[in-house]
Amino acid sequence: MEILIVLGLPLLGAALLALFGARRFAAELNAGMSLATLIAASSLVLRVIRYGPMLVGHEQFFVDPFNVFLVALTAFVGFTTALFSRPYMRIEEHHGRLNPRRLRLYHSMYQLFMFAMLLALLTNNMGLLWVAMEAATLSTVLLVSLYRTRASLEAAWKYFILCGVGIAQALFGTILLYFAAEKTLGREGMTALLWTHLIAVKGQLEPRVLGLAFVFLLVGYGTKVGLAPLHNWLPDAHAEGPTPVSAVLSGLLLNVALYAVIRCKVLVEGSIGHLLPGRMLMTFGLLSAVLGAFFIWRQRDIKRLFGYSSIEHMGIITFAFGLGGPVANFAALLHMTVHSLTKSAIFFTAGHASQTAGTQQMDGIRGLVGISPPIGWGLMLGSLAILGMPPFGVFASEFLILTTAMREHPWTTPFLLIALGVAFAGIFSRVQPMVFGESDSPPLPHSPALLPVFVHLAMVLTLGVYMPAALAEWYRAAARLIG
Amino acid sequence: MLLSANHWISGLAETLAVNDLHSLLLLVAAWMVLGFAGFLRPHSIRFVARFLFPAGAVLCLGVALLAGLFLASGHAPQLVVLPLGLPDLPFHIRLDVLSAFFLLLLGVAGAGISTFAAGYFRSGEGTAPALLGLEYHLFLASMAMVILADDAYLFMVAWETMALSSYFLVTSHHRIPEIRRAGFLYLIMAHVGAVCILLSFGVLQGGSWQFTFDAMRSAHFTPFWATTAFLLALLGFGAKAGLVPMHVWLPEAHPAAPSPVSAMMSGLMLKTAIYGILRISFDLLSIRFWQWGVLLLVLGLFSALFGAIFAAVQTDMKRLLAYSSIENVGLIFAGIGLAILFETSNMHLFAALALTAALVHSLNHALFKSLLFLTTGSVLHATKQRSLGKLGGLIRRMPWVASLALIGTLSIAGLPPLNGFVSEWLLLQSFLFTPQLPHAFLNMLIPLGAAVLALTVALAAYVMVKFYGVIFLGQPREASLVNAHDANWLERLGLIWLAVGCVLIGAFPQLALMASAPVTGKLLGETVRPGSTVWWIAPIAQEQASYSGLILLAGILSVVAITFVCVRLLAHGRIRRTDTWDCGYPWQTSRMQDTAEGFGQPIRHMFGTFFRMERDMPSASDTAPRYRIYIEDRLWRAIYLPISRGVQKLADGIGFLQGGRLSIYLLYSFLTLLGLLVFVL
Amino acid sequence: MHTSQLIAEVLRVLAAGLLLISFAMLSGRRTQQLITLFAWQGAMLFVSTCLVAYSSGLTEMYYSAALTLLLKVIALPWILNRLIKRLGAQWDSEQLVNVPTTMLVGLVLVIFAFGLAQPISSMATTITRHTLGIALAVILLAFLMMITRRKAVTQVIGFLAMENGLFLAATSATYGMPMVIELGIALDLLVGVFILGIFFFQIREQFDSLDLHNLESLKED
Amino acid sequence: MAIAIAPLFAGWIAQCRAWLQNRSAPPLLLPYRMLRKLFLKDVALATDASVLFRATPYVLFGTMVLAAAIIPSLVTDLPMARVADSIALVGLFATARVFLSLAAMDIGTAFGTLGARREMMVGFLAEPALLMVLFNAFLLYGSTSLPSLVDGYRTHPSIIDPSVIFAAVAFVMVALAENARIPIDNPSTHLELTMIHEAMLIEYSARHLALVEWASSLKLFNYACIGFALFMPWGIATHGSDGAGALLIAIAALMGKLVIAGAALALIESLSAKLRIFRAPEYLAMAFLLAVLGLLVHLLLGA
Repeated sequence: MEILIVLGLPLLGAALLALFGARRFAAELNAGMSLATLIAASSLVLRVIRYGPMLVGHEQFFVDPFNVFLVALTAFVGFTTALFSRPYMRIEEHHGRLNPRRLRLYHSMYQLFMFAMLLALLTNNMGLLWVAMEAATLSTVLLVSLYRTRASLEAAWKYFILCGVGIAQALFGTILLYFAAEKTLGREGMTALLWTHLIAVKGQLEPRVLGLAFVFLLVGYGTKVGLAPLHNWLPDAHAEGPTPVSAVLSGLLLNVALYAVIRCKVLVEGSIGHLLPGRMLMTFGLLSAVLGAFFIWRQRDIKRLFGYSSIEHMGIITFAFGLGGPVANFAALLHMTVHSLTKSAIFFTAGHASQTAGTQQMDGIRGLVGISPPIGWGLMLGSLAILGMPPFGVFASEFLILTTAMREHPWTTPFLLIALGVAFAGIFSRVQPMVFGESDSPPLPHSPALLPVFVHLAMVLTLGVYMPAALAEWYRAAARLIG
Repeated sequence: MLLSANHWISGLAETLAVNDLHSLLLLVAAWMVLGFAGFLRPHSIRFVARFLFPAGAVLCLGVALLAGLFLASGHAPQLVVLPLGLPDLPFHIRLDVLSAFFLLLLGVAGAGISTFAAGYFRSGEGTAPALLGLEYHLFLASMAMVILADDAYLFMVAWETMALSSYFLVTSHHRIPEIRRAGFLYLIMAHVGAVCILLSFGVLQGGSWQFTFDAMRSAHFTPFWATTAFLLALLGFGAKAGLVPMHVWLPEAHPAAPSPVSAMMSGLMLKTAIYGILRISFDLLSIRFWQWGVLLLVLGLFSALFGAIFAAVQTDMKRLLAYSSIENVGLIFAGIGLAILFETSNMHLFAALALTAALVHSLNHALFKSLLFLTTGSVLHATKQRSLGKLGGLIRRMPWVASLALIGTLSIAGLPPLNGFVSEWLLLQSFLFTPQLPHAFLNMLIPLGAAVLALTVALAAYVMVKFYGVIFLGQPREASLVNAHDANWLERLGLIWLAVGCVLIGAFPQLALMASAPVTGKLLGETVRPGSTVWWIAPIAQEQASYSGLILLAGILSVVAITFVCVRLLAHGRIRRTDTWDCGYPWQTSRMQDTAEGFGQPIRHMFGTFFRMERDMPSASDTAPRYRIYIEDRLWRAIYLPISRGVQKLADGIGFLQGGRLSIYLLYSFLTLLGLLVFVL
Repeated sequence: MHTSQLIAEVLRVLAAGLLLISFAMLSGRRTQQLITLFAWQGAMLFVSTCLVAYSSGLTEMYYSAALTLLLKVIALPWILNRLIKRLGAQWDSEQLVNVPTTMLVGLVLVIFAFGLAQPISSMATTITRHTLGIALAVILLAFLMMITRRKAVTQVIGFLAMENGLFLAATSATYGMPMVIELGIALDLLVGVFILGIFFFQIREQFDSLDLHNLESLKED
Repeated sequence: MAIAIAPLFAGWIAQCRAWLQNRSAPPLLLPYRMLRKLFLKDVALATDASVLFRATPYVLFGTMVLAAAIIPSLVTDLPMARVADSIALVGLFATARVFLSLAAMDIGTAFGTLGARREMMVGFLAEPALLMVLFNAFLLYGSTSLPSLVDGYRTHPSIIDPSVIFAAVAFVMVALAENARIPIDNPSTHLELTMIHEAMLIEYSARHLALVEWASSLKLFNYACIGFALFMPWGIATHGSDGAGALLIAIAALMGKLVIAGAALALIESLSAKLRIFRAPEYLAMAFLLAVLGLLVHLLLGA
């Protein structure tokens, strides 16, 4: 039941905002709906904690340890982003970059996007998963092109085409999957697409078909994860879309896409064994991490910078999943969580920073601690967190990943070392002068509402030094699930 | 006398040290509390500096006391597990003799520094007071936690927190670009080093997925893995300790920081790296190889010589001290190397001697280097000058600082009867015994090592004469120096504390030896005897070598006194004050004194190959001649510039991947698809 | 038995036709002509789906066939035609990168696809199983077409052709996906095209041309 | 005892030099008269001389006396002998040197600082060489405390050990350098640009000067005694031998050795010419090298 509510609320919100999106209270409504979703999601979580995994709606929807915490995370970040976007988009409107019509589009699409992601997470049906991913793409395409500037249009176009093509590959993969499963599970009632059934019979599925299917699924969903060399849409979309959108893209969409990839991996591994998919994921991960790091080094635009850092981190997570085993999977899940929290927080601050400076070019942003301490320190701490500085949680996961890699595949550690080092130098050498140093512009009269930023950072910090038992239990269960 | 005191202390310890790990943790927590307490009145320097810092100093004393008692009591290690950290890996905390020794060091030196800092920080300098206090006390606490940590995760967390807090302290004057650059360099070196240490732990956990140090102790390794772990650890800790060639950040960051912070980084933070290398190579790793010892020895001696030479040519007083830190760390590493060398060839007594030398030198360095950095702080406040070329004659303006700095100078120059000499004496002693090693060619090598050591020690004296003479003696080189003021009483108190420490260890080396004896006993199962009687130390054997700081000190003082009295009795004490004899050239000005550059000139002349020099000599006809010299570290160009250039090149090179053409992007994914298909085919 | 034999023959012919059409699209220059080809492809797909439905006696296949007819033969071509008329883009043609080489690459792709699909289709039970290779080939050719195109509209047509290939794969390999999924896919496709339509106009008003060189400003410089 | 003899030794050397340069020799006791004269004068002190400047002479004198008390010039079981071994002794000399150079820099004349710099330069090259010499001795007799060296020598005398010879040569070179003799420095010059030791004393007068001069003659004497203890410890009374008789022998031996040494020193000085200051490092490096060679030779030949 909760599941349906969780899915229904954002859909309702989309409908409402499609009607009233242009009104003054639209932003509040948006936040309100997101809050409601969050509450529903948390009640779902509580229920799962109490009664364990559940399967509803003719087995179409299900919750297991793997997706439940992602649902909670998605709902939470969705809510905080809505909170952040309320004042932010208002200022944008003052600057005349947006008008009420576009705001309506923005709000309804935002809710639709949340719906699509939650659907993708909660569905038990691989076909539905595909549909949801496509829907997520479509809704965000319009969000990315919200400003209607040449740049944003171009970014949105590239995003649409690349992800569309990718998604098409994923569909072919799904078809192959169905083709393989239908032999063992038969056609009646599309059980052959239901994850719960597939996982039960994964041992008997035809290896060759599954191998082929995995390639298409990996390329398809991997494009949305932003794995190099399929990543090219990502920096453009992050840089040109409105900041809240960049935040949810980095913080949530990538996670969901990765979730899809991992679901497929689990299935495929059941039939063709760990070696092949593991190696593929590790290769993609390392490549993305290293490439992302070197791209970071050459950035001038603050949002592009952190877009590339998302690529790098997604690479690290994928690599960890590729490593496999309880520890690495645990670390990867943890990293998914802390990355989305930290990265969205960074995008919040980056958005305010570029708003106050009037440019996204990092040379134009100087001495933020002087202008507005919350922004400055938010950016500094956020960057340090994302760079894996303890006691922030990112360090915890990187600690586990690196030690595991050193143990299992020592040859990968040099690449990781390079990636981390270069990324550190790249990001920090840009952030330091932005935060510190002299600035000619006067201090802000009132500091912007950065509560979400510090809430996120506080959570990341806590995860670094103390992890609630329940959360740890989820992670462990999910890690076991992924195997 | 001392021995009985020792008994008495241990008796007291019995009663007190039962649960002193808990009390230690409380003290550390109290530091954090102090740090955050600053935000009660964030902008009041009086509250933060004059009240919180002294409190921190008291806590330091507490830490030192507890650690000392633990050492004296000879208790078994104490363990605590906190309900924090990763789910499967709660924070393990352990107090054993090794950590106790370094805590002692931390507490003793930290107390002095904090006291000084209380008087040092003025309002309106760099960061807001509250923030400063927070970073400062976080720094202290994290160092203590590094020393106390008993699992890899807590260790790394504390380690990086230490790096982070110190980074913020370094950049507290962040409006100056050079300081930002220094901070950046420091942080990135620290981070890369930390990743190396982390990887080393990754090897050490030996597939047992338990990152506690106990698990690592019990794990067994093939020589290859053990060496890998050791080398990674060496990279990481060497980068923190400023071992050549990972030293480049050190001469940038230490001068950039406010002086108490420089003192802490140089005096205390470097020691955590020493602690780390000891912990890993002697405690966690069950096997060692003599090649490691050779490696450490060579690196250490090279760093020592390198540091001394560069210190001799510096013109910035804090840079000079920073380089001298490199030198001292090098000496310590050499000692550790010798210890490994002896230990692997089953000469545990000599190993203990070498290790003792290293430990005692760490302690001494913590004392006198902090002392000197703090004095530079006072000089900086009094004169606003950091360049040696603009100082001089301060002994008349600031007698307190000058006299205390003299003690520091003498002890860092390794002169009897002060503490610097003690550790260098021990180190030389341990060098003397190396020829009994089984490896023949090592025996050939070691005398050269000893020679380098001797040269370094002598150079250190040269450097320090330059340091002290140019700053405090002679004529003021700038007119502004006449209104330099002496340090305030809090600063004096801190300086005095450290100076007393120097003299005390100089006079009673037994104290230091007794402190380090349990450590060597634990790590090597062998300790050097502090000496048959309390009067002098004879680590190996009475008739082989012995030294008594106390009698030497007393002797010098008494003879001086006697002579003085006699002279007074014999000769009349008439004194005629006259001008300085100008050699018949009355137009001398204070600018004509020998400058810092001039003082370094012989070294430049002799060791010219070590550095890149750019000089512009004024022509003979030049009416307003300016002589400028710019000295650079060759290693910077040899190693670091190429790396950064390479990264830059690569980054430029891969730009085309994001060429902006959609068709190309599609091509990428197409090719990826085909490639993977071929792969599964 | 005899009829099914016949049907199988016809299906093969149709599949071959699809392949031929995608080659034609690969070399086609004028937008108008591409749309027509796309419509023909849809039509063939429709026919083959109907045949499969008949032979397998699955009613839901008829639905999907109808869906194909509506969407791919009637709706999309119509929308696209209106679009390019409104944009005045129906007559504009584009020069391609060296058609013969493209053809050659296409051939290689087809061989590759067949090789890839051979083992799988051998294990399929459907009467259309041999067309799986063709479906894969169609997909890859459409991909190639998207790579070689310079204009937004033609690129989109390539995208739609790829959907055709997917559909063919679905029918040939497994008698089609479950209905819900088919609907979902169809809906997404429709919405996608709709959004594309919006895009075309926005791009037009921003860049006053649908040429893709304009969309090459965002890059690492 | 040593305090009394030292100036005499200095005078003796001066006399020999004079003879060798066939000048009319100054009387043997001239240094004493000199000291007396200086003590009677009253001090001319530069206006801004600090406490350090005035304390230094006493410190110098003190350290030297202490050193003299440590070196077994006559008997090996000295009360102070255990206090400091030879390394500590080197340390003592270093202390003296550092104080002297600091004092020289105190006034802040160009000459003072110049002298200090040169002195330190010579010092930091000579000190390691001296240490190496001591290492040699250690390798031979397995100890760094001079008395046990002497005793060790007594147990197995070996004079023609090559390493000993190397060491001895090195030691002589170091001794020359350290005591401001030709070829490094010239005790009797006041030509500004060449002087080292004198440049540092340039501001001292009267009793301070007296103490400094006395200290430096003591230093010379000490070096001589170290040399004796290391390389020709004949006749020094050890534990075994009983008091008075041995002591007399020892005194006689010491006198003899001093006479010879002084003559030799004077001979060297008048034979060799003073080096340019920049050649000094080479000269000292030579000594250093010799000492290290001594070590290596010893290890190679495995004595």
